[in-house]
Amino acid sequence: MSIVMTTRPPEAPSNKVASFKPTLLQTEEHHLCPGCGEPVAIRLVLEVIEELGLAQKNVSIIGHGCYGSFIMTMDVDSTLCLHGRAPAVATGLKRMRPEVAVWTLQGDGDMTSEGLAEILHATARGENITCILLNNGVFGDTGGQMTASSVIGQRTKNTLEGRDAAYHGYPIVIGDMVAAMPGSAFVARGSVHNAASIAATRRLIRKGFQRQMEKKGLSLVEILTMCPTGWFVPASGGADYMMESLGKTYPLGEIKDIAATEQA
Amino acid sequence: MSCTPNRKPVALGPPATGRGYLELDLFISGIGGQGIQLIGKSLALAAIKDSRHVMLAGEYGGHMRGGSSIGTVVIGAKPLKALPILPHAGSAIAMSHLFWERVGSRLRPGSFVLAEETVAADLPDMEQHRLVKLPATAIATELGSRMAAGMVMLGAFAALTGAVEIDSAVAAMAEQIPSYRRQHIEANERAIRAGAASVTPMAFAVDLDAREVA
Amino acid sequence: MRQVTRGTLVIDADRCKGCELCIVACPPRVLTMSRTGNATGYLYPELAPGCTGCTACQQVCPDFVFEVYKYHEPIVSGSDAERMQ
Amino acid sequence: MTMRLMDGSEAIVEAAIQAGLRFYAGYPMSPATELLEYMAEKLPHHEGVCINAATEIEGINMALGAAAGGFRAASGSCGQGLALMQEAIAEAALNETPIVIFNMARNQQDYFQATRGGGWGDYRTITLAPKDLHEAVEHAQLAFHLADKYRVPVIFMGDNLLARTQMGTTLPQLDLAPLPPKDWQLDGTSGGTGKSRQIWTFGCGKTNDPGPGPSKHWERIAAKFDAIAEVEARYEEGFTDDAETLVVAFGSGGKFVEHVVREMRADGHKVGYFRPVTLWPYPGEALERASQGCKRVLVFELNAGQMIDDVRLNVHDRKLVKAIGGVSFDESGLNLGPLMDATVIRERIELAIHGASK
Repeated sequence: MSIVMTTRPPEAPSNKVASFKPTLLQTEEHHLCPGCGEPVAIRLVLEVIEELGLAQKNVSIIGHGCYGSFIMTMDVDSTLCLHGRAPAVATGLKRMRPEVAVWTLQGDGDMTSEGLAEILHATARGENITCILLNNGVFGDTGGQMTASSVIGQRTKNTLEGRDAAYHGYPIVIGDMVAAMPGSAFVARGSVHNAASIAATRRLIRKGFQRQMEKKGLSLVEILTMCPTGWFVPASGGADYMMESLGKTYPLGEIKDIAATEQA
Repeated sequence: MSCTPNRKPVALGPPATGRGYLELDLFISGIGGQGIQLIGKSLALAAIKDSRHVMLAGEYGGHMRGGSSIGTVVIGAKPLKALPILPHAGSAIAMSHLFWERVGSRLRPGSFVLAEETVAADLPDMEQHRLVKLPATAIATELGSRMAAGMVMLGAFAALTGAVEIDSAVAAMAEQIPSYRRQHIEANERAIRAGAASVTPMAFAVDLDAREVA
Repeated sequence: MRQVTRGTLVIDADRCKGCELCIVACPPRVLTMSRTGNATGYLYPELAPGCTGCTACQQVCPDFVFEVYKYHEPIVSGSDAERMQ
Repeated sequence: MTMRLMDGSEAIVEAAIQAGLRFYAGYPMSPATELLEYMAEKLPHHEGVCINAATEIEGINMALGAAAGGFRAASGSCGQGLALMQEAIAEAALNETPIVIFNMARNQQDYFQATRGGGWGDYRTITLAPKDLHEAVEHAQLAFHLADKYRVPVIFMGDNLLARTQMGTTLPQLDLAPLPPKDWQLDGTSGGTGKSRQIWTFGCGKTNDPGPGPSKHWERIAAKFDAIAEVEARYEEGFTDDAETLVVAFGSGGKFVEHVVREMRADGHKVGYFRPVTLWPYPGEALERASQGCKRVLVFELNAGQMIDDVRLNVHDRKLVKAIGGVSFDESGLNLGPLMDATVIRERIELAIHGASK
């Protein structure tokens, strides 16, 4: 089969329809593993921020996880806060700067293990912040240990035979918990395992930021992200593994949208 | 700080030494609750109105549960040197003889003690102090508000010592009464004025604005 | 065989980490993995004629190695000879 | 301003708001509760926010967020609550977020906590320990000034006596030098400019503008604390020129000791007092000088012996140092106990001078 030359732009008349990276990322380079879903999710958030005209009107509050290294490459005002505390830090900043889009970036270990109190209380207070949860059901940064969101049967470095409900407890389905609270405006779960899901997730993130700017309350956009390294599967198998494991416990779609409720 | 000196003499017991200027230091002793605290706070607020320097401290622990309640008030013309826990004082108001040990043991000899008449007999060692007895509860009862006995004592203390103006004491009391208890203001005012009217100012007045004699 | 190519890519192959997510994401199935490694030893995607410029590869790529172009006029068959290697 | 009668908690809150405090998040705990209540009451009248946090951990992290946004922010509690905040206090030191932490302590057992800290890393916390309400009013202003000046956390350490004793005050304002604008604050306006801002403990900066990285970043912060130690130590002393007995105490204890020493001086005793106003930086050189020629250095503190370590480190002869304080609570366990009493302190000083035989 013939191979097309792809080392430079085409000479025939054409439009560039997609760039390597979103403009709010300073570089394409990062050190995350092959097949990781997090860079894709971060790309979506940055693209949405730009689309909504929030590039010079946003602050990111970043938790602890592999995604944290993006504090060096995301060209937005940022702070990397203590593990689990992002919704609290975001609360303080948002209350003092209500005009700014304040968003948190946390993994499932950060949000549902260490920081469960912070996300739930931020929701209870109805803080106008947008919380992005990158859920891969594992502590990726430390090499693949169980989080509160690891699913039943999931093998991790400290659930070698798979997470056993009787021994390790049940996974925390944070989206449902947050959605059940009156302080949340928008709760949805997306995924980056294929192009269609990515496009859908972009719309969810967009709504998440819109509800914040409409001052409707807290929005939580959970994004299932592949972590083949932490799951001990080949990079190319991450997407399928994710939907067969996490995908069953964490179904995709909108869980709550206060705008829809208000129209009804 | 603007602090117009009030030249009015203030009567008190023997002054504490080492403070530079004279300070009126007072314990208010009784059984837990707001009566004692209200006397202390009214005195302190009134003194502020009279442009004095003031400290008001309580001894905490039992006062919310009906136990001992001791209030401390210090009034002076200059920034105060007194400690928030007074090792000793020169005057006292006694609403009860219960829990008196904490106060009595800390009175300097020759202190001025204003005591509710019915408890005065139960206060030990009064021969070394200047005791003034006042039937505050009887006066308050006659006015139709027995609970205002503390206010009678407040009025009497103010009049006896000249520590604060009577009008300042009334205003200070009124501003502390919560809105849902406005009806008590009038009764309290009558009690303060009745207390003031029931005594004659003491002869052994000391000028708070005078520098302490070494 | 007549082949319509509506778009094309620039692939920053040396930054590719070889995860292969783009291979399955590509609707016209015109991406295949290379046989030899890039600068860091990873296999990387190569493009065959028939790209539609849909951006699916670019969207799924965690390493931002794709840039996507759409031709003003589709290229038919092998007429894009100058871009062949 | 005319004189107003306030308890220490209210005076501190008023002074802090005057000093520009706009955000407070706390959790009730006696005797810091009133501070939270006054904050909740007063901050909304000054375009400020007070949040009843779910935990001390949440509260201090909220304050970190508000401070990162460029606002004067604080949290507070008493020692146990501050124990929960240690990670965030260290974080504030290492990522250079200026915040103030009010510790309305139950006693004086938080000295190590404040001066040594329980967080990780090479950091220090400037700790102000006012002796009474009037000094607390000054310290409430100074705390925010120092926090902003150096981009550090500052601990304001009072106690329940300070919190609850009411005094007349005009809330005098300190004349503090103006500070440069906060060009580091996260106001959200720098995205996409290539000059976006960052607050990060690891100090690595952005790709297009790399920072020094963790090792050099923390080295620089350690050097900053050394520089603070050089210039920000504060103390008060009296009668130290010819004192044979020097009594060292802090906070309310320092006020009591000063009172007792003045009394004893009036009675002819060669006694002096030394009060560190900043617990960190510890005014060690001043103490060394003040203790020259003394026959004994007595340390009065309401704990089992904490500041005494710093006294021993700094006096010219550590063998002269003797503790005369101790653990002292009332029966509720919440308040200063019987040792915080001028009569007791005098007895203990006299016992140390004359020996048990007297």
